[in-house]
Amino acid sequence: MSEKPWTPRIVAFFCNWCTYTAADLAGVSRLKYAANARVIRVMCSGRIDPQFILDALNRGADGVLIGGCHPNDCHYVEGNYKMLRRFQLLQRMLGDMGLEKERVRLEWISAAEGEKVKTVMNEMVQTLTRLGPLGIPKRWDEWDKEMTEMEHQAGAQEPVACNCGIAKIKAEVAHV
Amino acid sequence: MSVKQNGKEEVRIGFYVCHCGHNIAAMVDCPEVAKYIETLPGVVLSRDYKYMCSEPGQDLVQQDIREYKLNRVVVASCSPLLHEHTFRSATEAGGLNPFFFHMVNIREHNSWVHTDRKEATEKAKGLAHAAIQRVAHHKALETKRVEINPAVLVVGGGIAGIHAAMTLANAGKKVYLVEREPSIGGHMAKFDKTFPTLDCAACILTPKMSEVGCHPNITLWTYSEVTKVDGFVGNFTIQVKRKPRYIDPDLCTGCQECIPSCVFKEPKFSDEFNEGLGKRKPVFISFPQATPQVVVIDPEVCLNFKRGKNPDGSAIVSDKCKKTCVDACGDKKAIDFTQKDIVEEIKVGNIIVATGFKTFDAERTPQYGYGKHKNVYTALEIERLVNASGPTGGDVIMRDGKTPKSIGIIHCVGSRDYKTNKWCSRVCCMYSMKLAHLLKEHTDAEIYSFYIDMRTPGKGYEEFYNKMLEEGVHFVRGRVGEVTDWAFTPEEEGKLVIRVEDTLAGYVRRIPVDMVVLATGLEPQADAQDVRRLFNMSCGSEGFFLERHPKLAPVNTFSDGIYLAGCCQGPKDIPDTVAQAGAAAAEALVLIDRGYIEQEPNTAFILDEECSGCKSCLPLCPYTAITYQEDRKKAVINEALCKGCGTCVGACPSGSIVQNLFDDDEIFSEIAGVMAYE
Amino acid sequence: MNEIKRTIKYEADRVVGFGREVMDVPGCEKLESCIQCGTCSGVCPLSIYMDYSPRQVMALTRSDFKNEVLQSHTIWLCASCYACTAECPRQIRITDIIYELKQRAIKEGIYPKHFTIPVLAQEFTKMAYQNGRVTENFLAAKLFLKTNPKAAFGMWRLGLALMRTGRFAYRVEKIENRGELTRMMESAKKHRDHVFAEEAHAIGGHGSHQKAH
Amino acid sequence: MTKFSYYPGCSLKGSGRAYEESLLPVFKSVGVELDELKDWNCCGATAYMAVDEVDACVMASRNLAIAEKAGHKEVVAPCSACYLVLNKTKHYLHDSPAINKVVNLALQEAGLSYSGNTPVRHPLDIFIHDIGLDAIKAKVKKPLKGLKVAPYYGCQIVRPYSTFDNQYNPTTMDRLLEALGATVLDFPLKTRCCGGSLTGTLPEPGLLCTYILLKEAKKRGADVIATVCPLCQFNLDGYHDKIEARWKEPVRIPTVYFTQLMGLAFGISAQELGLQRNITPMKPLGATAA
Amino acid sequence: MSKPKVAFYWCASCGGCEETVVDLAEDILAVVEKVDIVLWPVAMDFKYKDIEAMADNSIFATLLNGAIRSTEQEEMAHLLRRKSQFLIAYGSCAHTGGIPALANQFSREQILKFNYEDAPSVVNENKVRPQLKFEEEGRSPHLPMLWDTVRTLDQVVEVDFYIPGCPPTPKLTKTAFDALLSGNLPPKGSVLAPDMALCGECPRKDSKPIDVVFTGFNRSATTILDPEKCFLAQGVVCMGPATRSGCEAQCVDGNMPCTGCFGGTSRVHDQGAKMLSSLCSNIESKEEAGINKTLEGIPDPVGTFYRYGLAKSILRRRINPTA
Repeated sequence: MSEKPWTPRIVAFFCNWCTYTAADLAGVSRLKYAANARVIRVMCSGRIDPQFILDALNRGADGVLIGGCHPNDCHYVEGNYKMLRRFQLLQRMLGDMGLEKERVRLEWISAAEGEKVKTVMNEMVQTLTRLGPLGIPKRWDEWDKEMTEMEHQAGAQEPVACNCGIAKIKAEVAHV
Repeated sequence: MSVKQNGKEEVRIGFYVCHCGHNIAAMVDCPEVAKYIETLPGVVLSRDYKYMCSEPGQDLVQQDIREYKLNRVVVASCSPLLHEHTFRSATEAGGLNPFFFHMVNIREHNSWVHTDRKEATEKAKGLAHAAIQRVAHHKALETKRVEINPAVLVVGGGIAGIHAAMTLANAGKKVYLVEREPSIGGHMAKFDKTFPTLDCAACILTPKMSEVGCHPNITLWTYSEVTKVDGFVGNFTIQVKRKPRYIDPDLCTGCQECIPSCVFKEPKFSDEFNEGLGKRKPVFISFPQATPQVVVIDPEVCLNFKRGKNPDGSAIVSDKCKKTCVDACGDKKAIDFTQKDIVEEIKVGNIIVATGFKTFDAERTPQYGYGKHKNVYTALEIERLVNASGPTGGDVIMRDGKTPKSIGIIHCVGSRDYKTNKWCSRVCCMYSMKLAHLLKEHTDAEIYSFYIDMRTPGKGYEEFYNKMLEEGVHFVRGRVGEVTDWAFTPEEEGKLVIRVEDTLAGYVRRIPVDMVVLATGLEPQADAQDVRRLFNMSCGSEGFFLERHPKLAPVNTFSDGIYLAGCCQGPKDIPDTVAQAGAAAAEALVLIDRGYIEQEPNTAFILDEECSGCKSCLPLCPYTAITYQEDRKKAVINEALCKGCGTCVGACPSGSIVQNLFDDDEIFSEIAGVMAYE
Repeated sequence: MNEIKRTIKYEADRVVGFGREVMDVPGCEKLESCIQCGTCSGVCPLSIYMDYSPRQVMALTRSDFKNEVLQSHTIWLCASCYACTAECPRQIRITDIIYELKQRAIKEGIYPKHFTIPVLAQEFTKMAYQNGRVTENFLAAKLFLKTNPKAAFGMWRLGLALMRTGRFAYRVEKIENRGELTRMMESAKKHRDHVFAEEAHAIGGHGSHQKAH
Repeated sequence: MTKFSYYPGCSLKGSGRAYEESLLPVFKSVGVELDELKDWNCCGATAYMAVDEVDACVMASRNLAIAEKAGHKEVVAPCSACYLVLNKTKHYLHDSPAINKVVNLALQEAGLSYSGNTPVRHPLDIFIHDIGLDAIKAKVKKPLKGLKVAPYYGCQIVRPYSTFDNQYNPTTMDRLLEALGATVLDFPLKTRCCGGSLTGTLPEPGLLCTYILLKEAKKRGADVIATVCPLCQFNLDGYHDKIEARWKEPVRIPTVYFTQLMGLAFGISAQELGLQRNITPMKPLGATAA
Repeated sequence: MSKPKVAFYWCASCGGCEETVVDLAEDILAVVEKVDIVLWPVAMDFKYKDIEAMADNSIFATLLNGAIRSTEQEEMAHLLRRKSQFLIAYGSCAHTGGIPALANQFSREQILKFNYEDAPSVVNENKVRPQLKFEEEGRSPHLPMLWDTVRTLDQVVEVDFYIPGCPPTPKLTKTAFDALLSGNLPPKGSVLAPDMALCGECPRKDSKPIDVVFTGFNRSATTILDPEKCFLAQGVVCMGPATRSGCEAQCVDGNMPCTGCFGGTSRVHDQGAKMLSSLCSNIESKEEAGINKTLEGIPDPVGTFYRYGLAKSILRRRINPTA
C-alpha cells in the first residue's frame, strides 16, 4: 500500500455486549464512517490487557481505541471499571514514553449507540491524522541503523587536530 | 501450503468469504480477499461464495473439511452475533470440533459502514488475516450444559404479560406474574373499544384476566414489584416485594361492603384508573372487573394512617378513624392494618419482561394548552370519558359541564417531535380515528382530525380510515401550531381556536372548537432505566428495551433467558403485542422443553503449576469464582461460576490465567494479523 | 390576477444544486429532515399574507426552485419573530434559512420590484456601516423617498406626533471612531472567503462538521 | 453598587428614548449602575442579518469587544432586537469557527479582541434574578393598585436564545408587575409578534399584527400594555389612527415600558420617566383605579 | 583432552555481576578446575587480538553481562558470539537491559548534554564533549560511539541462555554451570531460573489477605515498613507478583519490596504492563478522579515498572525523545 497516502491505522478492542453490538447496529443502520479501524472482539473490556495495547502500537498502530459498556452497565458487573483504572495509568505512562495521550482512547458505548461508534471513529481518525504517523516499526528501522552504520560514519570521519585537549565536537554533534 | 503448529499438529485452514448477495460484494472485492488469504501459511483452500449461511454454503464447508482434511475453518461474512452458531454447527457437522471455527465480521463492521471499495477490501483482508493467524491457536473445547428451571417469571400484567403467562401456564409450566398496580389489565383495561374492529376492550380482556386469576399454574402477585434478580439463564433467583394492601386476599370475598361503609361518605380522592376524571375513596377497587377482586386501602389518604407507617409498611394505627370498614367486613376479618411489606424469593429459569409504556405528558407541549384550557383532553382521558363504566357513565361531558359540538383531535402530540419524542408512536393515527368515531357516536359533534401523515399499516386499518372519511370526519393534513382561547372573529368567541396550515388546501386556517383531544404518544416507563439494570438489559436511545436483533431475535434480549413482550420494547398495537407475547412465551418454552442450555466454553482457568499464589486475582471476580486454597497456596477458578469475562486473565501479573476462546496467544496473533496487512 | 397561468413545473425550472447549497450553510442543514408538517406556517403570524407558506418555501428550497423562492414575498414578510424556529418539530432553524434566502435574493438582486423591505435592509445597512448608528426617522425618510414618496406623505401625522413627543431626531447619530469600524468591515471582506474555504477544508473528511446553532 | 455595561442601541437614543429615561433611574434606585459602552455602534438589528450575516456579526462583535475591554463582565441590552442580535452573534462566534476567525481578524484591526464570555442580558432578567422581587417590593412607594396591565414580551427576548424565561409562557414581567401592586391580566398574545419593521414597510400585514394585540388587550380590559422593546412600543403606540381607520374599531390603549411602571411605583415623576412621550398617553395613576 | 574454555565479559554494567562470580567463593575453585578461563577482564589481563586469534566456537561458554550501548560493546558481542558455542546473557543488563536501559527514556544528545554540560557537578565552560577521533602526538586514538538506544544482548546477537538477576545469585550461576558442563540443558533460549512469580517463594506470602484493594500507594522510601507483612498489603508497590522467582526473595528479607530484576515469566511479553494491569485492577475507586488520586502514589510508572526491563519491554524506548 506504499503508493497510497498515509492514513492512520487503528486497532480497536470492543466488548462483546455493548460496543461490539453498537458497531453492529451502526452497520445495520448503514451509518458511514472511516475504514481505518480494525476491531478485535473481547467478551468484556476487563479482558483487555495493557500488553495488547502496547503490542498493537508496537506493531504499527497509530492509535488504539477501547470500547466498553457505560459505568453501571457492564454485562459482567464491573469489568469496565477495571479497564478504566488500567487505562488511567497506562495513558500517563505512554505520555512518559513520548506518546500523545490522544493516541489511546477509552469510550463507553452502549449497544444502542451506533451513532456514537460513528462519531468516535471519525473523531479519532481526525485526531490521529492531525498527530501524524506513530509508525513504531518504521522508527526502529531508523534507530537500528546506528548499530552498524554509525561505526562506519565514525571511521569515515576526518580526524581533527587536538589543540591542548579541547576537543572539537562538531563531528560528534553532526550526526547526533 | 500448511504449517506445523506447536510441534505436533499440522494446521490446515479452510477460508471462506461470503458475498452475502450484494451486501458485502458491493463494497468488498471478495475474490481478491480470497486470493490474498490463499497465500497465507496454513491456508489449504480459500473460496468466495454467494451465500455462506445458505444450505449449500454450509455443505460446502462440510465437504471441504472431509475432502481437504481441514482442521480449522474461517468464514468472513456477517456479525458473529448473527451466524457464529450456524457455522460452528457446520464445522461440527463436518466432523471437527466446532471451536476450530472462527468468524470475521466484514458486513456490519465493514461493507455496510464504508464507502470506499478499496479501503473496505483492504480492511476485509486485514481482518481475515487476523482470523487466519488466530484460528491456528484454537483448541478443541466442550460446551457445558446448564439445567433449566422450568418456572417462568412474567413481569407486568398488561395484555402482553397476561397473554404470555396464559400461554406458558396452558403449556403446563409454572408462572409467576408480577404486577405493580392493584389489578392486572394494564392500559387495555382502560380502553373503551379497540381499533379497527371496534370490539369492546373489556369484553375481550376481562375473561383472560379472570382466567389468569384462577389458573392453577399461575401465581399472581399484584401491587408487587421485582426488587432483585440474581443468577443467569436457567437459574435465576428473584426477589419480589409485595406492598401491603391492608386486606388479606385469602379472607376477602370481594363483597366490597367496606367501600360504602367508609367514613368518607363521598369519594373525594383522584381516581388513577379514570385518569383523575373521577373520584374514589381511601378504600377502593380500581374498576369493576379488577383482578384480583380484592379491595385496596390507600395509606396516603386513609385516616388510620394519619400517624404514618412503620418502616415495614404497617400502619401506626391511629384512633382518628371509626374504622367503619372493619365493622362492615365483619367476621371475614379481611381488613388488616398491621399488614407489612412481604419479600418473596423465587427461582425461575426464564423471565419475560412486559412492563409496558407510559403515555406522553401533554403539558410538555404547552402550545396546545393542556392544563391551561380545561376543555383540552388527552386521548386516554377520552377513553374513560366515552366508557360506559367511566366517570360519566359514557356521556361526553366536558370539564365545564357542556357537551361539545365541535372537537379537534391533534395527532402526533409527543411523537415525531425532536423537542419531545422523535419516534412515531404507531398507534395514535388509529386510536385517534377510533376516538373520532366514538365521539361522533356519543355527541354527533363535528370532528376535525389534524395529522401529519396518516399511518394505517395493518389488517383492516386502511379500511377503517376510509370508514371515517365516509362518516364525515374532517381530516386536515397539518401539524397544529397552537391552541388558544383568544377570538379574532365573532364565531371564535368563547371557543378554543386551533391555528394550523391545511397543507393540502394550501391555506392557514383558524378553526374554533369546543373540545381539543391530544393524541399523546407512547414513551418508556419512567423507571425503564432501573428495570433495565435490574434485568441487565440494554435500552435503545429512546429508552425502550433493546431486542437482541431487530429482525431475527425480536423478543430476545442480550441476556439469555430474558425476553421482551409488548410496548416496553417499543410502541405497538394490541395485535402485535399479543403476537409478541406469544413469541416470547415460545422462546421460553424452547429452553424449558429442551431442559438445558449449552454455555459458551469461554471460561478462564489457572495454570496450577505456574500460579504463585499472589492473590491479585481474588478480589477481581464479580462472581467469586476464584478461591484461594490455603493448603496448596494457589488460586483456583470454579468453572461453574465463571462467566468468562476474562478480567482476571487480563490482570494476572505472571500470565498464569488463561481463557478459552480469548487466550493471550489468540489475541496477540489477532493483533499481529490486523497489523501484518498494510 | 385573473389571467390563466400555467402552473406545471419542468425540471428545467429547477436550479439544481440550490437546495444543497443552502443546506450546506451552517445552521441551515436540518432542512434536510423537514417533514412538511406545516407547523411553521401554523405559528407564523404573517403566513396569512404570504404567497408561499413558510412550509412551501422549505419544500421549494429543498427541491431547487431557486427563482420561485427568491422572488417570493414570503421571505420579505418574515418579521423574524422566530416562532417557527422555536416550534419546528424537526428543530429546523427556519428563520435563519429565511435570512439566508434574503441574503441570496439581495446578492442576486432578484427580489420583487418596488418592495420596500429589501431596500430598507440595504439602506439600514449602509447607514449603520457609514455612521455606525442608525437614526430612525432619517432612515425612514430615505426609504420612502426611494420607494414611494406618497407613502411618506401618508406618514406626516406620525412624524408630527413624534416631534410633539420629542421622539424625533433632528441630526444624524454617528459614532466617533468611524474609521475603526470601516477598517473592521474591510478586513472582514478581505479575509472571509479564504477563511471559510480553509475551515470547510479542515472540517471535511469523514468528520461530522461543525454547525452554527 | 453593582455595575453593568450598558448597550442602549439606536432606538433608545431615538424614538425609544423614554425607555432609557425610565430605565436608568429605576436601575439606580435598586442600586445598579449602568455605564454606557464607549462609542458603541449599531448592533445591525435584523436588517443587517438579512443582508450579510458575517458583516452583521463583525459589526455586533465590536460592541461585545468594547464591553470586554470595559471590564464589567455583563452587558445589559434593553432593546429586544439588540438583545437578540448580540446573543445570536455570540452563538455564531461559538458555533462557527469560520465566522469566529473572520471576526477576530476584524477586531484586531481595531486593536480589540473578544474571548466569547460576556453575557448579554435583558433588564427583566436582572431585575428578577439578580435584584429579586423582595428588593423591588421594598422600593415600591406608590403601589399600582387596580391598574390592569397586559404584559407584552414580544418575540425576540424569549425566542430563540433567551434562557431566563419560558418561551411559551414567560412570567418574569408578570411577577415583576404584581410585585408593583398591579393587576396582571392573562394575556395569551404576550409573545406574539407586533409586526416589527413591517408596520413601516408593508402597513397591511404589519398593522394587522399590531391591531390584533391592541384589540385583545382592550377586550381583556387592560388599562395599559407593558412592553420591553422600543419597536414594540413604537408599533403599539404610534399607529392607532391608521389602525382605527383601517379596521373601523377603537383600539386606543396606552403602551408603556415596564420600566416606566416601575418608576411610577417607585414614586418617580411621570415627567422624569418620559411618559409624556407617549402618543396615546397613559392616564395618571389615581384615575385608573376608579 | 583440554578443559572447556570459559569467558567472562562485561559491557554496560556496574560490575556487580563480576562480584557474583567471585561470590561463588569456594565453588569457584570447583568451576576453575573444570574449566579454563580464557577471558575475564575484571580479573586478568588480555588483548583484543588474543580473542580474535582464537578459532571460532573455540570458547565453550561466554557469560556476558551488561547491556549493549556502544559500538565497541556491539563489536565485542559479535566477536564473542563468533568464538563461543554458548553465549549466555548474564544478569539483568544483558538479559533485559537493566538499569542502563532507563537511558532509553532520553536521547543520546540529552544524556551527553546533561553529563558534560548541565549536571550540577560539571564544570565545563567550553562545553567540551568526547570526540570519536583525534590526533595527538602522531597517535590517533578513537573512542567508541555511544548509542541512542540501549539494547539487550539478544537484541544484538543470538543468545543461548539467560541467567537473570541484578546480580544473579551464586546459586543460580552454579546450577547454570553444572547444567552446561553436564550437558543436560533446557531448550535454547530458556531463562535459567524458575518460571513462577516471586510470591511463590516469598516468606511473606501468607501475610497477604485475599482481598487487598488499593486506595493509595506508599513509597518504600517514605514509609515505615512492617517487616512481616506483604508489601502490597501495606500499599507498597512490590514487583514480586510479576517477577520471576529464583532470587530467594533476598530483597524482601532485607525488608525491601521486589523491584523486578529477574524480569517477567515466560508467559508475559511485558512485565511492566502486567504489573500495572494487576495493580490498577485492584484499585478501589470507580471514578476517574478517585482513581487518579490513588495513582498519585506512583509518580514514575516507567521507573517503577521497568526499572530493569525497559530495553526488553514492548516499546523498548521513548518514542519522541525530544517531545
